[in-house]
Amino acid sequence: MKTKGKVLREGVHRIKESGVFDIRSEALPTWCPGCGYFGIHQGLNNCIQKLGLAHHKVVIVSGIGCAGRSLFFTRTYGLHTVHGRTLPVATGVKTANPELTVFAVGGDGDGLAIGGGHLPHVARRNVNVNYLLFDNSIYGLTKGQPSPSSPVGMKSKASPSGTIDKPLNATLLALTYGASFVARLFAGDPDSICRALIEGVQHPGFSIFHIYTSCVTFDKEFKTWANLKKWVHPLPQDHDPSNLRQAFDRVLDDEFSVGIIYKRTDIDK
Amino acid sequence: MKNKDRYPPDNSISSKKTTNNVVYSTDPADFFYVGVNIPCQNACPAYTNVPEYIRCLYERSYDRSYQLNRIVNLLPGVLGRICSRPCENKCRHGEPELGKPVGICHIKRSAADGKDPDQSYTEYLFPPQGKTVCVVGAGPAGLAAAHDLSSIGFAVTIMEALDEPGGMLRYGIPEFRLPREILKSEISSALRIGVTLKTGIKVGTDVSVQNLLDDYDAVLIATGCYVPRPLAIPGEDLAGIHSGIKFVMQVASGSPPRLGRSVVVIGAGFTAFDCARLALRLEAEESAICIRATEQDLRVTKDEILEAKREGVKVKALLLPQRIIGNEKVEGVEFVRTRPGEVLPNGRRRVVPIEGSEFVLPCDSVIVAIGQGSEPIASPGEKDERGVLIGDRITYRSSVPNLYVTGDFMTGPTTVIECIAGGRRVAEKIAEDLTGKKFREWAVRTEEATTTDRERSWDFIPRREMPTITPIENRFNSIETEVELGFESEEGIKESQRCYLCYLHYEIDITSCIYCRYCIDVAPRDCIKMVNEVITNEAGAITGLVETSNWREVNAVVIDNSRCIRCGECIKVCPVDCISVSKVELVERTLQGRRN
Amino acid sequence: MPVVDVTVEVCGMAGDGTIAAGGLINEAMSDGGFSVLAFDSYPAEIRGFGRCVTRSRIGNEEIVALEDKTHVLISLNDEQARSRVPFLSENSMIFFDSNPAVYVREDKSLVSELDPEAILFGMPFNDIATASAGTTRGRNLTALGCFAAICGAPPDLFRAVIIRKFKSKGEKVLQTNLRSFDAGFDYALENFSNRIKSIFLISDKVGGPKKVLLSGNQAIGKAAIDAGLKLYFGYPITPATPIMEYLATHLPALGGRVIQMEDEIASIGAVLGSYYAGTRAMTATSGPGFALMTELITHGVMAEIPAVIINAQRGGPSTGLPTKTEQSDLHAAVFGGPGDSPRIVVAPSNVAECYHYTVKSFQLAEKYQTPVILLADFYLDNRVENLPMPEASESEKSGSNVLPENSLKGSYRRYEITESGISPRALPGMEGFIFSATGLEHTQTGVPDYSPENHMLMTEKRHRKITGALGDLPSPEEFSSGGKLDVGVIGWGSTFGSILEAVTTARNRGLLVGGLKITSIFPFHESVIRAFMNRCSEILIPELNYVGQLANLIGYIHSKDVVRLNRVTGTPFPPSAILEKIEYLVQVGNE
Amino acid sequence: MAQEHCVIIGNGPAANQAALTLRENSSDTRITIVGQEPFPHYRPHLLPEYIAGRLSQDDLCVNPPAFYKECGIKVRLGQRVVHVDFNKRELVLDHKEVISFGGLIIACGGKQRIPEHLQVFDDLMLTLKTPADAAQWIEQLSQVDSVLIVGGDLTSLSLTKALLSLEKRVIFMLNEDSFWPVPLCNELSEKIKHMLTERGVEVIKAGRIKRVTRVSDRSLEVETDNKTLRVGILGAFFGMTPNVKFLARSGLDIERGVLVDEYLQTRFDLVYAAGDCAQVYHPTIKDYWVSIGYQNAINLGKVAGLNLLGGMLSVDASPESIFFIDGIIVNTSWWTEF
Repeated sequence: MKTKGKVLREGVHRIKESGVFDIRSEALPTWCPGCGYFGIHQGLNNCIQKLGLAHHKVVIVSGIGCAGRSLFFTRTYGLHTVHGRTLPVATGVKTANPELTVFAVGGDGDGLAIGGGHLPHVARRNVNVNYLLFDNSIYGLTKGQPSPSSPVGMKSKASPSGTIDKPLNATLLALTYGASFVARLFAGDPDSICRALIEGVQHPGFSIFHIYTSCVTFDKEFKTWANLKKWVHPLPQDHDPSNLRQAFDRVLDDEFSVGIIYKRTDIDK
Repeated sequence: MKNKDRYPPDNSISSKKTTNNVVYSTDPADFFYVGVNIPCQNACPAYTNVPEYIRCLYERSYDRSYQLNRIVNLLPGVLGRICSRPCENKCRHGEPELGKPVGICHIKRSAADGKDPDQSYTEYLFPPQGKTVCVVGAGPAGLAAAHDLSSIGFAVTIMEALDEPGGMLRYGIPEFRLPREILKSEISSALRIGVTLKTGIKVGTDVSVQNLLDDYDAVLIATGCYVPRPLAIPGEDLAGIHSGIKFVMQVASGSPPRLGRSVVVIGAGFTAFDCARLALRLEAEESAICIRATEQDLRVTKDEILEAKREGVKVKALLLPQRIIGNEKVEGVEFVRTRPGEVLPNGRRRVVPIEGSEFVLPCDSVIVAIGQGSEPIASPGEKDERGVLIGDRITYRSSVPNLYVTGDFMTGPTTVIECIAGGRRVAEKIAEDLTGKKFREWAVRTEEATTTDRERSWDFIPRREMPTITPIENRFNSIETEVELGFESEEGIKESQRCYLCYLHYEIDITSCIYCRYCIDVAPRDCIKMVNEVITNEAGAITGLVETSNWREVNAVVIDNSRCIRCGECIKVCPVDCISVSKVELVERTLQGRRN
Repeated sequence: MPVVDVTVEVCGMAGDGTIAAGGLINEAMSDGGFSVLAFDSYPAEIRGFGRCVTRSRIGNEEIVALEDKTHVLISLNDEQARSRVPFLSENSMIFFDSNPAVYVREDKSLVSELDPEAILFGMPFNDIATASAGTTRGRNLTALGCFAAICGAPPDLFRAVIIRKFKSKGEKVLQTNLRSFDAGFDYALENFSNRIKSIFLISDKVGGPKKVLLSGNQAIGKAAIDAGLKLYFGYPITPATPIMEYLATHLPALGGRVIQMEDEIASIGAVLGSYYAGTRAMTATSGPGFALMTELITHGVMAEIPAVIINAQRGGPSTGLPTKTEQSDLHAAVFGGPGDSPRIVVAPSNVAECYHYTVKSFQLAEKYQTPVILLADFYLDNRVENLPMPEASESEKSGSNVLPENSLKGSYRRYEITESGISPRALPGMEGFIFSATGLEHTQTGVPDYSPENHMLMTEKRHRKITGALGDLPSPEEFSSGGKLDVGVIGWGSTFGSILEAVTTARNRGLLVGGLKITSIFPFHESVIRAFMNRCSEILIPELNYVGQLANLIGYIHSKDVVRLNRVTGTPFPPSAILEKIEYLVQVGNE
Repeated sequence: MAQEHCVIIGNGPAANQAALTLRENSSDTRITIVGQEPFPHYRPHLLPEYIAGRLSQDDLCVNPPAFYKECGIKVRLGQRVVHVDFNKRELVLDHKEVISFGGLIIACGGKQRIPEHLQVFDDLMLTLKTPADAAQWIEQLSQVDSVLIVGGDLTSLSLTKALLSLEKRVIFMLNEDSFWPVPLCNELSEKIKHMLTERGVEVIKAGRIKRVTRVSDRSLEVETDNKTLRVGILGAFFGMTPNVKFLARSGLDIERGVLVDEYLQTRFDLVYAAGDCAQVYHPTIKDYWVSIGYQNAINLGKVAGLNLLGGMLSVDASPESIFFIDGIIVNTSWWTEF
C-alpha cells in the first residue's frame, strides 16, 4: 500500500508541528474550488513561514479582483485598496516603514489594465516591494471578460467573435521597465513559488513574480489546468539569471519557461 | 484452455511477478485496511475476492469469475444458491442512504450458470509430498480439505458413511433450493485431481480411527453434525415427531413420512425453513415455524423468509416449547410466551419465559430443527462431555498427533461457507505439520490502476430481483423444481454494474496537494475530509480522521476510504493530479513450499 | 381565469445555478403569457460562498414592484435557504433536495424551520440528475422540472427556453440539461401525482402585443443601438458589465464596435473624443468607475462636448457592495467634479423608462452639448420585466447636433453666446469652421482667457444652457386623485415602483395620498414640484441612501421639513415599509 | 424530570394525546411531533364519509393549526423517520436530517396489512388509511361502478356502506375464518353475511387469489382458484400491522409491534411506545396485545406521556367494547395473527 496509515499520520503530524499553516485565516478562502490561487496562496504562506517573518511585520497590499481577496485568507496586515492602485499604495507603505516586508498582490486586470501605468514607475524606483501578479488571463470577479493577457481570438460574452488585441507579456514588460528581479512561476507548483519568493524577499529591490494560473470557472479553453501543465516547463539548466540580454532572448522565444528569469545583483539599496 | 481466460494471471496459485509494480504485503495495517474497505470480502469466512469476480462477470468473462470463486470456495454453483450471504449484509451499496446491497450471491450463480460448461480448471499442482491423508466425511468441509491436500501433493482418501458424497448439501438441503446435478458436477470437479472416494464406510464402526492412523500419515475427522439436538421436553418421544435433518434426509431419499394436515416446526435455521416449505409441498395445509425470539433475530436471509411466507408458511414468534401433548400420537404443543432479553456476544438472543402464559397449539406433527450436534466417533484423543473429539480452533489438531478435526464436527452447526473455509484452513495446517513447509499465505496485493469505465449513473440502477416460479401454486407441482430461476445474462450484467468495486483505493498525496477543495466540491457524499489529525491503531492502520472546518487547522485533505463509493469524480477534477488509484486486494499467494 | 399573483424564489449557494434557474422560470412564464417582474441578488464571490436568491413575481395583471412574501421556495442549498423562511407566506410550497451529499443537523436544516402548513416537496435532485444525465451539474434544472410538474406549468415552455439558452453550448451540454429537466418532471409526476397544484395553467395569452423579457441592462443596450450608437467604450464593473456584453453581441452586426478599454478614465476619454468627432458614443459604469470619470465629465461641461454615461449605482462607498442595490450616487452625479459644472442627470424608474431615457440622453447630450448621466441602479439593471418590445420613433432617434450655418464660414465662433446658451458646434472635417475645444476657460472663439468678466460671462452661459434643457426633460409625474392630500410621496429611480405599489394600496384603503415621480434629477422642475408640495400637508421621500440625497436636493422647496425614509440594506425598498410610514403620517396628521 | 427535547414519532391519536399530556405536565420541555403523512391529525374512521362526499377534508381535521402553536408543540408533517440511534439518542429523517432527543415516544400506528402472497399485486389494490388513499378512492370511483372487497375488516364495513350510498356494485369476498380483528365464529360471520346481503352486497365464498391483472384503466381481472371476476376496483382489507419497519436496525425489540413492558417502556430508558404500534404482554389474555381503536390509542398516549415524565402508570389491561357497527358488537381490544 503506497501510504500506510503510519506514513499519512506522520505526514499530517509533521505539517501540524511545523505550524506552517498558522498564517492562514480561520475562514475558508472564498475562491472557487479548484482555483489556481490556492497554489499561490500556499506558496506565499510557506515563504513567510520559512523566512520566519513576524506576521505583524508583513503587509499585503492587494487590488480588486479574485486575487485581491488573498489578504483576507492570510493572518498578516492587509490593505485591500481600489482597483489598479496596488503598486502606488504598496510604495507608500514600504517607504513609510522599510521594516515591513511588503507584498503587493493583484490580478492581470488589476496590474496590466487599470494599473498598467504604475508598474514602470515602481520598477524604476526599485522600491523593495514583492509584487505577485496572478495571471489567469480573465476578469473572474465580473464573470469572464477578456483581460490584457488574453490571447487573440479568445471568445467570451464581452468578445463574442473573439478578442482582436494582442496580449501583453507581463514578464517582458517587467524586464523592459528595468525591474531588478523578475520571476515567472506556475500556480500548480507551490514549492517553486515559495523558493522564488524567498529569493525575491531577500532581494534588496523591487521583485515581480508573474504567476501563470487557471480560472476553472470561466476559462474553459485557454489557460486550463490541462493546458498549463502541458505548456509550462522549467527554465533550461544553463539559464544565467544575472544576464539581462539572455533573459530577454529567453522570454522573447518562449512564453512558458518558469523560474527566476532575471536578478540584478549589483544593487545595494 | 482459451488463453483469453487463462487461469487468473495474478491469482494466488501461480506466483509469477507481473508488471506495473505489484506489491505484496503482509503488514497488519494492510490487512486492517482491506478488512474495513472491502467489507464484503472481510465478511466472507472464505475471503472470496468479491469485487474482482463481479468485475470479471461485468466483462463477461464468466469462466474467470467462476475460477476466482473456486480458488477459495470449491462449489461456486452450490454456494450461489444456498449461501447465507454474510457479505451482502456488509455491502457498502447497502448503507442507509445508498439503497440496497449488490446481489453478490446471485452474481456468483450467474457466473456458474454462464461459464463454459466443459471449462477445465488447472489448480497449481505441487509435486507429490509422498504422504497419505485420510479424510473422514465427504461434506463441504471434507471435500474442501481433500481437494486442497491433494493439490498440495498428498494422496487423499475420503471415507463417506452415506452412499453419496455432499453431506448436508446432498441430504440436508431440499432439491427445490439446490438441484442435484449442480452438486454432482461440482463435487466431481473437486475430486478429479486424484482424490479416491470410498462411500458406505462408517468410520468408528466399519473401520476404526486407530486403524486409519496406522495406515495414513494423517487423519481428518470432518463428519459434520447429524445428531439432532433434542428439545429435552416431556412428550418428545410421541409418534409424529421428526427431527429436521432426518425429515429432510427421508424426503431426499424419496420416502417422506406422513405429516397430516397441520405441522409445527420448531427451530430458526435454514433447516427449519426447509422443513416448513417441504411440509407444504407434501400433504400439509398449515405449516408454522415457532421461534423463541423475534423475526428480526432470524439468521436466514430476508429472501428466504419472504419466499417461505409467500408459500404460506406462518412465522410465530416469542414462543418456547414446554410440553408436547397427545396420548400416543402428537396432538399439540404447549408453548409459553417469552420476553426478549439482551443479545449475547455470539449474536444469539436470550429469552425470558413469561410465567402463566402457557397455551396449546394443536397440530398433527412436529418437526424439531433446533440444530444438530456432532456424532461421537470411537477414537483416541481427548473428548468433550458428549464424547466428541476436541479440536484446537487455530491448529485444528486433536490431542492425538496426526489426528485433526474441522467443519461442523468441531464447531457445531454453522454455515456451508464456514465449513468450506474450515476445510481449506485445516488442509494448510496438515500440510505444514507433515512437511514443515508453508504452501500458501494471505497477502494484500497493491497494484497501480486507473479508474474503470463505471459510470456514476450505474449507482442508481435498482437491485435486480431474482426471478422465481410464479404463481406460487406451480412451485408445488413437483418437489424438485428449483424455485429460483437464475438471472437472464443481461440482468446479471446489470446487477454487476451496481458494484462500486471497493478494492479500488483512492488516495491524495498530501505533499503536492494545494488544498483547493475541488475534490470535496464534486464529491457525492462526505467521503473527502479536511483533516487536522489522522488516528491510527498500534498496527499503523487508519482508524479515525479528526475533521476541522477551521482553515488554519486543515493540515491535510484526506479521502476517507470507508465512506468512498469509488465514483472517481475527484480524480477527474484534481488540478495537480495528486490523487492516485490503486487496486488493493486481499489475495492468497502460493509460496513454492518456503521454509517457515 | 383565477387571479394568478405568485412569487417564486430560487435560493442556493453561489455556483449552484440559482441565477440560471431563476432566469429560466422568468423566460418560460413570460412565453406562457404571464407578466413577470424578477430580481436576483447574489454575492460578490463567484462560487461556493454567499447566498444567491432569485425572486420572480408572476401574475396575469401588470406588476410594478416585488412583494415581500414568497409563495414558492426552491432550495438548491438548504443552509442558505434557511434565511428565506421568514419571508414565506401561509401554506407556501417548498422544493428541496431530499438526499443531499451530507447529513444535516436540526439547527442547520431548512425543513426544521418551516411551520406545519408549509407544503413539502422533498425530491433527491442530485440522484435524479446523476441517474438521468450522469452528473449533478444539471440538478438546478431537475429542481425546475419538479417545480413545473407540481405547479402545472407546461414542460414545453421550459424545454423551449433550455434549448434556446444551451443550444450554443454544444449538444452534450444541451442533452444533459434537457435530460435533467425531464427526469425531475417525471419524478414529480410519478411520486407526487396526488398533490399537483395547477396554479400556472396557460393564461389565455393576456391580450396585447407579444411580450418580451428585458432586464434594465438589456433595455439600455437596445436603446443605445436603436439610437444609432456607433462606439461603446467600457471597462468591466459589476453591475454594468452586462450592457457591454449585450452591445458586444449586437453592435458589430450594425457596423458599430465595442472596445474594452484599460480603465474607466480611458473609457470616458474615448467617448468624449468620439463625440467631439461627431459620432455617438457611450460608456456604462458603476460608482467607483463613475468617480474616476468625474474630471473628464467636467471637461465635457467646460469644452461643451456631448457624452452619455450610464451609472449603474451599487452599494457604496468605495468598492462597497458590488452586488447590492443603492441610490447613493445622486450627489456625485449632480455635483461631482471641480468647479460649477452643471450637467444633465436623468433617473429612469423601470425597464421601459431605461429604454426611452437612454435614447433621449443621446439627443439631450447633442442638443445641449453636455455629458448626460443616466442614474440606474443594481435593482433596475438586473431586474427583469416582460413588456411589449420597446421601440423608438424616428424623431426620438434623430440626431440633434446644432450645426453652424454656412454663413458663419470664416467667422465661426465655437462658443458663441446665444439666447439659449447653445452655441452651434462644428465637427472636425467641416471646412471653414476650424476651432479648438479646451478645458481652459475660454472666450467665445475658444481662445484661453481668464479675465474676470469672461469667466462670469461663460459660466452664466453654461448654466443658462443647462437650465434651458428643462423644456426637453420629462417633468415630474403625479399619481393621485388630485386636490388636497394628507401625504405626498416623492421618489426617484427604482424605488418609485415600491412607492407606487404602497400609494395605490393606501388609496384603495381610502387614504388621501399621492405619489410624484422625479425623472429629471438635474436640472429639476422646481415649480411643478413646489405646486405638488403645496397641496400636501406632509411630504415623504423614501430613498435607498442614508442621508436622503434627493431630499437634500429639493427639500428646500417644501414649506416645512420633508419626512425622510432612508434604508441602506442593499435590497429593494419593500412597499410595506413605505405604506407603514404613510399610515403613520396620516394618523399623526389627523391628531 | 423535564427532558430538554421530547420527540414523538407519529401524528395519530396516541401521538397527539402523548404530546398534550407532556405539555400539560411540563411547560418548558421542547416537544416535536414528526408525522409521516402531509396531513394534520385526522380521524381515520371518518374517511368513508369523506369518500361518500358527506364530509370535506377539513372536517376530518381534529385540531386547527393554531392549536399547536398555542400549546408550543412543533409539528412536522410529511417527514418520515428512517432510523433511530439509541446510544447517540438521535433520529434520522428521510431527507437526511438528524434530530437529537432527550425523551422519545414511538406512536407511529399501523399500516394496512397485505398478506405476503398478494404483495406482488399491491399496486393494483386500494387500501384505506390516509386521506391520500381516500383521494385515490374518490378519483377511481368516478370512473368505475363495481368494487371487489377482499379480506374484510371493520373499515371495509363502513366503506361498503359509503360505496352503496354512491350506487356502486359491491362484491364482498368474506374470509370464513377471520374478520379482522377477531377470529370469526360461525354465528358472527352469519350475522355479517346477513347484514351485507340485506343491503344488496353480493357476498361470495373466499378463495385464494392467484393472479390480478389490469385489463384497462377502468377494469381489473381477479383470478381465484375457483372463479375469475372483472371489477373496477380491488379493495384489500386485511386489517392493520404496526408500521415499525424503520426501527429494524435500531436494536429495539420488535415482533409485530414495538415490545414494551406494562409501563409502555422499551428496552432503552426514556423511550416509550404507545398506540397501534406498541406490543405489550397482556396477562389476562396470556398473549401479546397490540391495541387498536381510537380510545385505546388515547389511553396509551396518556400513559406513555406521564411515564416519560417519571410516572409509573401501568396499562389498563381490561379490554373495552370498542366496536359497535349495525348491531354487531365486537368486544375486543386486541387482535390475533392469522
